Amino acid sequence: MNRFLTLVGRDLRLALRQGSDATIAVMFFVLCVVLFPFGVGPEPNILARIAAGVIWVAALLASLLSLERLFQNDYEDGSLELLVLTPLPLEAVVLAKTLAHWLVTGVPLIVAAPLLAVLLNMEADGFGVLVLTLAVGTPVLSLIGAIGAALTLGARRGGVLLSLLILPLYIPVLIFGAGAIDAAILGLSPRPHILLLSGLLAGALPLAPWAGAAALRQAVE
Amino acid sequence: MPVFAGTDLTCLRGDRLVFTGLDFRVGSGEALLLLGPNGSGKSSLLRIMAGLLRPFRGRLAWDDAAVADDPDRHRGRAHYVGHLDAVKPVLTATENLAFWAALGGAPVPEERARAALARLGVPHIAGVPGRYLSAGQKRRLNLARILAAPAPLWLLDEPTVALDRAAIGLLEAIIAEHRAGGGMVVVSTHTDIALPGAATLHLDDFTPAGPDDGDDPGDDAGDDDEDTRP
Amino acid sequence: MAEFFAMGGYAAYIWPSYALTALVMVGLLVATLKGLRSREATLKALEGSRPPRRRARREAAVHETAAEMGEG
Amino acid sequence: MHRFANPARFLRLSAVIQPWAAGATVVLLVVGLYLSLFGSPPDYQQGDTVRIMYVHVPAAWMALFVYVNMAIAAAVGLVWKHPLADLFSKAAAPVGAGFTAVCLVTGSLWGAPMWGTWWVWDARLTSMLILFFLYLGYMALVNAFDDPERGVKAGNVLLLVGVVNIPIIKFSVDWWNTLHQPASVIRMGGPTIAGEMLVPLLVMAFAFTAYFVSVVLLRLKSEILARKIQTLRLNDAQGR
Repeated sequence: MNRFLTLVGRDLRLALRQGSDATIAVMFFVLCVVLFPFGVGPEPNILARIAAGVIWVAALLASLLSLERLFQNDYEDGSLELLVLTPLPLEAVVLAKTLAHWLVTGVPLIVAAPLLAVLLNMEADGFGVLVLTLAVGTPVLSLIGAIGAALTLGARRGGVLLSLLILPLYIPVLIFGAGAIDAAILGLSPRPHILLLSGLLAGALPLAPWAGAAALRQAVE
Repeated sequence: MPVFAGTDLTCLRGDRLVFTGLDFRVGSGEALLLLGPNGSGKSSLLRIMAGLLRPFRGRLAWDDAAVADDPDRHRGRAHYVGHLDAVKPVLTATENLAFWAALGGAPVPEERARAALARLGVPHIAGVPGRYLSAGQKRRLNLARILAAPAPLWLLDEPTVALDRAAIGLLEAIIAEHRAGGGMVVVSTHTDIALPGAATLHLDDFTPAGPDDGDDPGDDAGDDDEDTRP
Repeated sequence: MAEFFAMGGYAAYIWPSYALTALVMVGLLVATLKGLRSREATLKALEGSRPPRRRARREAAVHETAAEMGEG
Repeated sequence: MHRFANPARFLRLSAVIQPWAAGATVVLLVVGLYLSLFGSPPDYQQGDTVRIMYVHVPAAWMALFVYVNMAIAAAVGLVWKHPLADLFSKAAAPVGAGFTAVCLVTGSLWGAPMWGTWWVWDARLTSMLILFFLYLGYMALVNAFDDPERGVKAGNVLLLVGVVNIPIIKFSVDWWNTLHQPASVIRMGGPTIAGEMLVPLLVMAFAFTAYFVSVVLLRLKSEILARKIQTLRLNDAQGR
């Protein structure tokens, strides 16, 4: 556990020192959402209708943005080999790095989301559910993304490839995330959606470290 | 008295047979020097020893217990130094080192890190971020890593690259000290490094087309789809 | 006959369906065969350019392990 | 199964199967085409458009069948390090993607006259589209590495992750559809299959399967040759 936290701490420190990652993700998120009124027009009713979906799609893309580099730096400078060789199981390494990534890029999205909901005239009923679904859903995005980042390590044009691999797998998160908010706005219970989203998280928690570790072992071989 | 040994190791990269039928044995306090031209599999052998690469065939054993049965334990007792220095540009030398020391299980990582840097003759870089270090300093930092957390087995892949003569002397002394304390060392190198009493292993002896490897094509030769030529 | 090709007025949908299916299947087959032929030619050229004795020996070593890979 | 791991042995076995598979493909296709275009009656509701079904439905089956086979091969490749299993998925993927594309486009061509629209966000269509993307992603990943072996291994992990995800995607899309789309607009009002329609359907399905077997055997052979070429080139580069 200590080793796990050491690794999380080191990744957080790295992210904070080289800056940009967190701010870029959240800026991209905001910009992406702001583009929609320009595209579909400023009609408040239309914006309110699409707000949940737009915010979720933007969150999806924003979390994808920095994923490419999740293992890339460690892979290039040789740290990854050494991480594979530490007594900490590789699955725990994947989990620790994913956790650090989520803390740096996922949490700012959750904070920024209500602000964007205001910009899009989302009904107030949806705000709490929006934050809740993002809190449960963005870790799933980071976990699934970690698999993709490990798989594309050392690939040509890894970033584009990563989106191609990962976006189809993100669809269930998008459906249940946006579905919960829509349900809340329509006065229905968002509970089933949120439970399913939690189910995805429960499934991704063991799957992603396993698959990520398998992919990383091949990457350093 | 631990013994680290490999028997009948075969390394296959893609379809290419790098080496086959390789045996080695390193006892407590002993050193093994890997020699051979580029591509003869020195790095591959070290990576197999470290557990980064799986041998296609053969067995690695620590005191007669197969390494494959408990890979986590093996990783705890080996230090591997590869071609890349794994220095993070935004972390200071001490932070870089303390991180690896902590992962290796050192009780007071910061202190160990500073002591290791001093031992390698670069105490003055302790507070310097990695991006300002020269190639030689980065290499020393990487080598300091093996001192920061104790482990009985050192696997050093061309450790002398980028080091000056004085630093190589320091490394020789450190290795001698490690062996005196019962540690084992496996080193691959192109340059001269003084390892008194070290066994040597010439990897080109084990490549399939090597001069000593004239054994029969084997019973499966008849399965060869391209017929043998006159 | 014309009636058959008219497909009860749905010719514009039915024939393209079959044409596309045929196109994909034939296309894949042709691409596969082309790749196979070109690789066969490359392999032949590579093998022709090397001294036979050494090659046979090395191949034997590789095949030996390949066989073990199968039986092991 | 491991007996066939030796490429030479596999190639001999494949040389035996190949002509039979190719022959079966031709015969079954001829019979299947005759039955689906002449030998079966138009549907009482859908008229002659029902003939699209005879390529559309077998293609859909193949799309799933090929993916399942690839995933099984991926598991075998990862667990037993079986070299042919590794190559199988790589060889099969383009064929699977081809069938998925056929399924999507013929479905669209069928939908246009029947539903009056080329595409609807129906659960079935959507999950097929996602399957198509998974195929494309797998193929892109496998070909993205300079070392083909690494690509194939990464692809194996992706295939297994995809297997876990396909039911989740399918299920989530089903659910999403029922929430957003009133079920009255789009119904796959499929005809209760009569024997005279089932026979051509099955014949076509077998024809596609035979086609898949013949093409995959050829592609596997091609992959084995590619590996051999790579080995020879590497040896040349090593000067041995």
